[in-house]
Amino acid sequence: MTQVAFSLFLVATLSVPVVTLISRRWTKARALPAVLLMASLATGIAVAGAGFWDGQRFTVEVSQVASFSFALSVDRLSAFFLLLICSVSLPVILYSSSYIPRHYSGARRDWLWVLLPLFLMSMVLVVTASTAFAFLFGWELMTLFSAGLIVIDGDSEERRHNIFIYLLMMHAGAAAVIGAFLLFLPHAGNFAEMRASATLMTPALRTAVFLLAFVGFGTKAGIVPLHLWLPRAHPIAPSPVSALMSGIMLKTAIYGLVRFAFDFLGGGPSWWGYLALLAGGVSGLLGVLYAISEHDLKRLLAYHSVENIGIIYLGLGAALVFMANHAAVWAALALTAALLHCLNHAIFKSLLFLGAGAISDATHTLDLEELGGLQKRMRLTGAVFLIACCSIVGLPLFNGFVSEWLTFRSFLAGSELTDLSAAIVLPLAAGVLALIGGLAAACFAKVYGVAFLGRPRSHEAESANEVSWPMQAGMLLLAVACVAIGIFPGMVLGSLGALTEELIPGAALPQAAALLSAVLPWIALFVLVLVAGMAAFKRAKKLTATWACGLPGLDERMQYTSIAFSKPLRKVFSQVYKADRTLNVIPADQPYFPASISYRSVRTTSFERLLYRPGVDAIVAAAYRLRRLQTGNIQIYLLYIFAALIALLMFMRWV
Amino acid sequence: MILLLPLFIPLAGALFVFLCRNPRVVVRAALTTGALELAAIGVTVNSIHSQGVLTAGRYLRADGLTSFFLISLGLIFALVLVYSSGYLRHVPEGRFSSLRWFYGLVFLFLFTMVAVYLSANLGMMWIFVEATTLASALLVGFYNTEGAVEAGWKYLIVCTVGIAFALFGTIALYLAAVKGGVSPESALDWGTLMAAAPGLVGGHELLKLAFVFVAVGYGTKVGFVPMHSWLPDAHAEAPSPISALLSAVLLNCAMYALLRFDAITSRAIGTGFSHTLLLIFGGVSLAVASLLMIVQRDLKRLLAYSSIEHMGIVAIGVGLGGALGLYGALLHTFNHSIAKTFLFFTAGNVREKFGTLRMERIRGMARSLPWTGGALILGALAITGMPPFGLFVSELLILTAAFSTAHYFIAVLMLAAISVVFGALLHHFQSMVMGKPEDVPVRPALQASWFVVMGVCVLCLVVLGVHIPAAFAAVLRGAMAVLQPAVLQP
Amino acid sequence: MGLFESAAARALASSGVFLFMTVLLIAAARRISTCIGLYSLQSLVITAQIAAVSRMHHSAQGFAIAAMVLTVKVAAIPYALYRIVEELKAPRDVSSSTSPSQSVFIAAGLILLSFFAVRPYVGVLGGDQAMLAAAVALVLTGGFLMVSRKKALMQVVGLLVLDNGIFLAALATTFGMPLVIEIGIVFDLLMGVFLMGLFVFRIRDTFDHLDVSKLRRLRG
Amino acid sequence: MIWAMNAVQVLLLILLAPLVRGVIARLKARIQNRRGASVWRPYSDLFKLFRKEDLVPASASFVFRLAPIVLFATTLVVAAFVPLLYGSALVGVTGDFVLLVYLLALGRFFLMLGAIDGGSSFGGMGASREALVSTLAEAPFLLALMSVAIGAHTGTIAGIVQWTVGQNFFQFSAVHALAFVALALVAIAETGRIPVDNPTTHLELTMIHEAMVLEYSGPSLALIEWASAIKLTVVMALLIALFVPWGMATSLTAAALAIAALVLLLKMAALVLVLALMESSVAKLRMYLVPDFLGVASALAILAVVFTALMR
Repeated sequence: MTQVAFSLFLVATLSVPVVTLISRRWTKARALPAVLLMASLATGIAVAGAGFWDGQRFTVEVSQVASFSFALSVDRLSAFFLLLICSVSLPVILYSSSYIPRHYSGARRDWLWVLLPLFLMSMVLVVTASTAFAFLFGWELMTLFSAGLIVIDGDSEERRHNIFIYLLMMHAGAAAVIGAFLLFLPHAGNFAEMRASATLMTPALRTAVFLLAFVGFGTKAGIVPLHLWLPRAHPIAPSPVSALMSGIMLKTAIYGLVRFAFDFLGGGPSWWGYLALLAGGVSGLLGVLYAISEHDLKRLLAYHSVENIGIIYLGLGAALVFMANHAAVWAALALTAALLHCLNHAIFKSLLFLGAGAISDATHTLDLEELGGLQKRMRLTGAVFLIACCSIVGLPLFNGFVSEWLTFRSFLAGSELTDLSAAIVLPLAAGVLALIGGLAAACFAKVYGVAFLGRPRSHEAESANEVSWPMQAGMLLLAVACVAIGIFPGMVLGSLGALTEELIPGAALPQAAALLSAVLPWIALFVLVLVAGMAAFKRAKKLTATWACGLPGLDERMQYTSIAFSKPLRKVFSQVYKADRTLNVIPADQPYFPASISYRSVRTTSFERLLYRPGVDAIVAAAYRLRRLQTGNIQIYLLYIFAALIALLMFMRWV
Repeated sequence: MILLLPLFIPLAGALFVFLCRNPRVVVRAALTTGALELAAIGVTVNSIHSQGVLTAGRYLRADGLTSFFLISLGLIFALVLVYSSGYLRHVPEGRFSSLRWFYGLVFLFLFTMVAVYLSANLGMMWIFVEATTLASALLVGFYNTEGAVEAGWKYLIVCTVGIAFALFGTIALYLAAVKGGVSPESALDWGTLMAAAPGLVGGHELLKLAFVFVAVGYGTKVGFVPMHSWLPDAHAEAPSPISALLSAVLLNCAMYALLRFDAITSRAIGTGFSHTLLLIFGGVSLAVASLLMIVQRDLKRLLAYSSIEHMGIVAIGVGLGGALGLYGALLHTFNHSIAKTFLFFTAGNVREKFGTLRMERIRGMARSLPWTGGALILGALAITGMPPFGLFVSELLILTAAFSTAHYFIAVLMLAAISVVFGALLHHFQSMVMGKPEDVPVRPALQASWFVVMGVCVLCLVVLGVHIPAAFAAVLRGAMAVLQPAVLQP
Repeated sequence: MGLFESAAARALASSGVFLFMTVLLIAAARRISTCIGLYSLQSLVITAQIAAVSRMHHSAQGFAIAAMVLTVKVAAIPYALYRIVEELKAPRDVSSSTSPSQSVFIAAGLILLSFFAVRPYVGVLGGDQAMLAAAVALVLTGGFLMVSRKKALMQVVGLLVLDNGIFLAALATTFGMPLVIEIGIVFDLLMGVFLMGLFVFRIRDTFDHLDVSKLRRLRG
Repeated sequence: MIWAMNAVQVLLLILLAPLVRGVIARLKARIQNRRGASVWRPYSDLFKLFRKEDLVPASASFVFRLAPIVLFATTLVVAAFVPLLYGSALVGVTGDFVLLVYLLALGRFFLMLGAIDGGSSFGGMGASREALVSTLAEAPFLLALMSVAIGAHTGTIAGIVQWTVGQNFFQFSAVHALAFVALALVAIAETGRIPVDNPTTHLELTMIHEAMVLEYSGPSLALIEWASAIKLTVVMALLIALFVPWGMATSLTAAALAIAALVLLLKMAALVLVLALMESSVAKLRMYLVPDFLGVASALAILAVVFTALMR
């Protein structure tokens, strides 16, 4: 039954591009692709739900290619990520159904509707594949389609460079993933075989597999220093696509890592965990610190994806450490935290990107310095954006907090371990997470405050209007999800527990997880009552002008800008930014009364310069050196042949 | 006697084309001959699969391997004929460069290649491989420009020298066979040699010597680094259909000869020596070609180097051996042929529209020539082994072989090289397709024939990428059974 | 063993010397036509050897091959090359990158090298060491000519010498291969020379010179 | 019964908070040789403010008026975490220290937003500075609490308190010493007292908290003031409960509770005195010295955590 539904879902999704191309000329059917896609996604949600909550599992054999079989199967883990994909993309598609026609016309609109379903499809392939071949198939396609979606949005030297970096890094990462899969040979047929054979592998081989998977999936997930592509590729995509990429695509990498590290290899030595913790901590801190210094909204959000991936890795790392120390229960807690944070981040990050899309839709800019006062002009967008901000900051009553809290609890539990290093490292990691949380709070106070509160800083912001209803509806759905999970985490925690028990033998979600579900609703109720009460007893309210020390002429330029807001933090963490500043005053001889004054500050710590440049330069240099061997002189060519012959004859004597 | 048909038809076609003067008639005659030849090949392949090994006289022989290569030859050749019918509208009239010369030489070329596939005798095979060089040299120099003449000369000389060594290798093998007790009359007969191979262990040194010379000789024709020097020039300067033929058929033809020798050698003295040699050649070609692709400026030279790279991959597949390696290698020759044909045809369009192949002068095809630009991107994705195209499968097969035989160095080299190639192609093609078109080029409407050809290519590639038809799989297995009687098939 | 046989055997044994001589002379030659003549002479020696060998083995095939080689390599090809040189009306020196004396020394060195090269194989390959050495020497000098002589025609000559070497090797080791094959090989050679001649003319027409080392438009 | 007891504790905290403030102010005045206002002054302030009307900037949105309520609400919830007289609290079993920290963060987050919503430069300035301080304070705050929690093998405040009560005063470990100092430093930053922030200044160069609330008036301001008072008291109570809980009632008898109340009063008095003395003897730090101040706290907190592992 579910199997049939699943096949139906696949077919329906694949049919959308065809429908789009057929109904291209037929103006009445503009909404058709969106509707069809949403319907199939709803089916997908049903299937995934059955798999995730009821634990149904099934397999679909697609085809046999040479010695590879192309098969999809859904177990709880797959079902969870399938649920994540479908349930997050449904609102996004609803949003797009109005966003895309508003911003794209003709061929570009059609291409979007062709590529979007294919992109979703490829991600579904990745999380449901049950053979290496199917997985890699989807994995490569995912990159290609996302790149295609980015390309649609326009063309410039810089964009091209960004897409180039994106594709190249993805390809290299994919190479590592292929390696990770093929190291299982000769048992790399399907996942079951790999799982079985993993126990027979030598430790060295297991480590090799883990490292390859770590690098390969880390590239996709965008952990520092493999994150180079992320802040380049995500911001330049159309907002709904950014939402899908940042919200969902990154999670497929987490899925891959969980598959390998937990499902196949079943954990390993504790340094695996420490590696993940290190990657997580560094990614989290640098991600959020870079985000604070941004004032282009979408770049800022992209860096926050790096940060949240870091938080997820903290959870995964803790889980690995616990497994290495045979603390299955706590491992389950940590893994649950990580997985839940995947879901949460998917929800609020896509909501944030959709919000960014709404802002650019209303004001045609994403530069925070141009915004302000949007809350009064776009009430619902502002409200849901606020919810998303609270969620990503990890404030109680919003979903982000639940997963971070679980992570904290698992860190606390780390102190129970007998292994000294673990007992020191894990609790300290809590400090890192706390710092990340604090920085995120500062960053989003800035984002929401500067963009939505205060007075408008530009005419566009002044004259902004609320966006169309499908866009609002899409965002609203996601916001509701944020609050729902934030207040009633029990909804997902139970089944996630069951999932982790499948992955980690002898695990059971500890009682600690239940505490939150017990207290959060009451706190929520209390706050709600209080707010309602305050609103109820009508306080006399009088509108006045903002106080300007009694002087006239306070204008919006006097407000704190985003740059000004983040200045103290940037000053404290200046080591991270190494900003190089250029201040030019014209005329130079009048520093205090300049005709014009311009100031520019650029962050110079770039991993490109530190890590990637040398390698790339070396390769290109080698290429040019080789090029010189191809002197157009035929006599040299003949010499090469004779030389090759002689060399081989010697080789032959020597063999 | 069926075997005479595919040999006779091209000869007749060539003769007829040479005789008749009217260009329109020439094209029709060419297409007809092509259709006939296709039918003949079909019949041959079919009867091979009904009767196993076909022989005609002492010098003609066809088995599973032959049929596999004949299929790819037939397919590519048909595509090339259809494409050129639309492509060659303006031919520089001159000595040896007119429409009839073109088709006449093409059919001679076809004849020699079919002969290579059908010859039972290694000496005869050598004769026809040499003949392919002679037949195609004039085609390479077809445009009679400075570049064309230079390329033609280099092609002729370098390949002839190389092939001469192959002859020496053949002689050495013959000697070994004779010393091994095979009657001098049939000592170059592949079937006999294959049967007698296990008994040739005595001539161990000699067989090694033979294979070294053959590897260098036919390797020159396959385009192994460092004997590849002729290849970029020839591919870049020849008319696009001919480039396609060279890259997609001729290289396979030489590879086929190498496969035959490799089979005998490995059967006689074990796979150790010959496969190591192939791995070395393959690895070097792969590495060097992939690096050189970064710094190319001419589109067709770029494609030529990619051919070298893919021949390297094929060599690696063969060198890894085993069921997976060989299967992957054979499949890869087929996939590569189609994808490369596709790309060379696209390049032909680019040249026609922009009047140049210098990549830095080509910009903004997405706007000015959407179809060609799209084809370029598709081709790039296919040739870099992206799903859902066939090369993804074959490359993954070869990688699988590498990993399962614990040739980790080769595997890493391959993964790295493929990434470099991906980067290079992406870098070049992106700048050609994207960006602002500098001067909007003249856009004669694309021929219907072009769409047909391209459609067929994409279809084949995608089909092979998602599901290999049973019939084709059977052909592949037949081919492998010929080369590795022992190994069980995947 | 009759008188003829012994004569043939002695001829064979000593013929190597003739070949080495031709090699050295070709290396020393300044004019293309001289080289062609020497090549013709060289082929003649080889023909003699074939005749001798086939006399020793009483094989009719051998004589057929000898006749063919005589017509093609001794007569036809050199004549064709002469014609081309005449037709080209271009400077006729070989324009070598090494001086004649250097060339001779190099050629001598190659001959010695070839002796060392074949020593380990004499056992395996069988056949007369001198002849084998001569064969290898021809191959090496052929290559040397192609690498060092800049004139297009000289590359053809070098190729022909190289081909002679391989042919000789075949003769020295296996007393000739099946007739059909030999015929095919020689036919290929003929066609090859024809085509190369064609290209030589084209080069002259397009570049107004015959210096292949200057054909360097295509590189990288 | 216990439930009622817990409710009483919370009420005490909430209602006595302004008094604590008043006392501190009075003490400081005395130390500085001023007469100072009555200790009941904060109550009358709140009363007055509640009756006034709310002045809202024309440009402000609903966030401006929501912020004080959320701040107040979260502070109340936090108040329900801390045992005062008896070793349990209203949200005892589930009153988790992470939740406590993040509830405070929630309130602060909204206060920052409200400040920015005012649309003046002061609000942004205050919010930005508050962001700096709170960001750097969060990690040591959490780590300090965690080190104690590790010792007590439980995450809930009440649980920790019960455990500590059970301990002997004299095996008071280095961990506690470190954690206490760290938490005390953090508390100063959290509640915005000298030397991190000066609750009495209105000089734009130095003010943080005051700059944020500059735009508020009437009931909103009342809520904010009350909330900050509660926060101060709660943090003090927290310090007492976590580190010197001895004297808390172990049984719910009137006598025990009376003693507990008395002891608590003494402890509070002591703490208040220390605070007053310090505030009138130490000068406020330059803002860019605050990170160093909190850096010390962080270092101590980290040491505390490490010691928990080392001293098992």
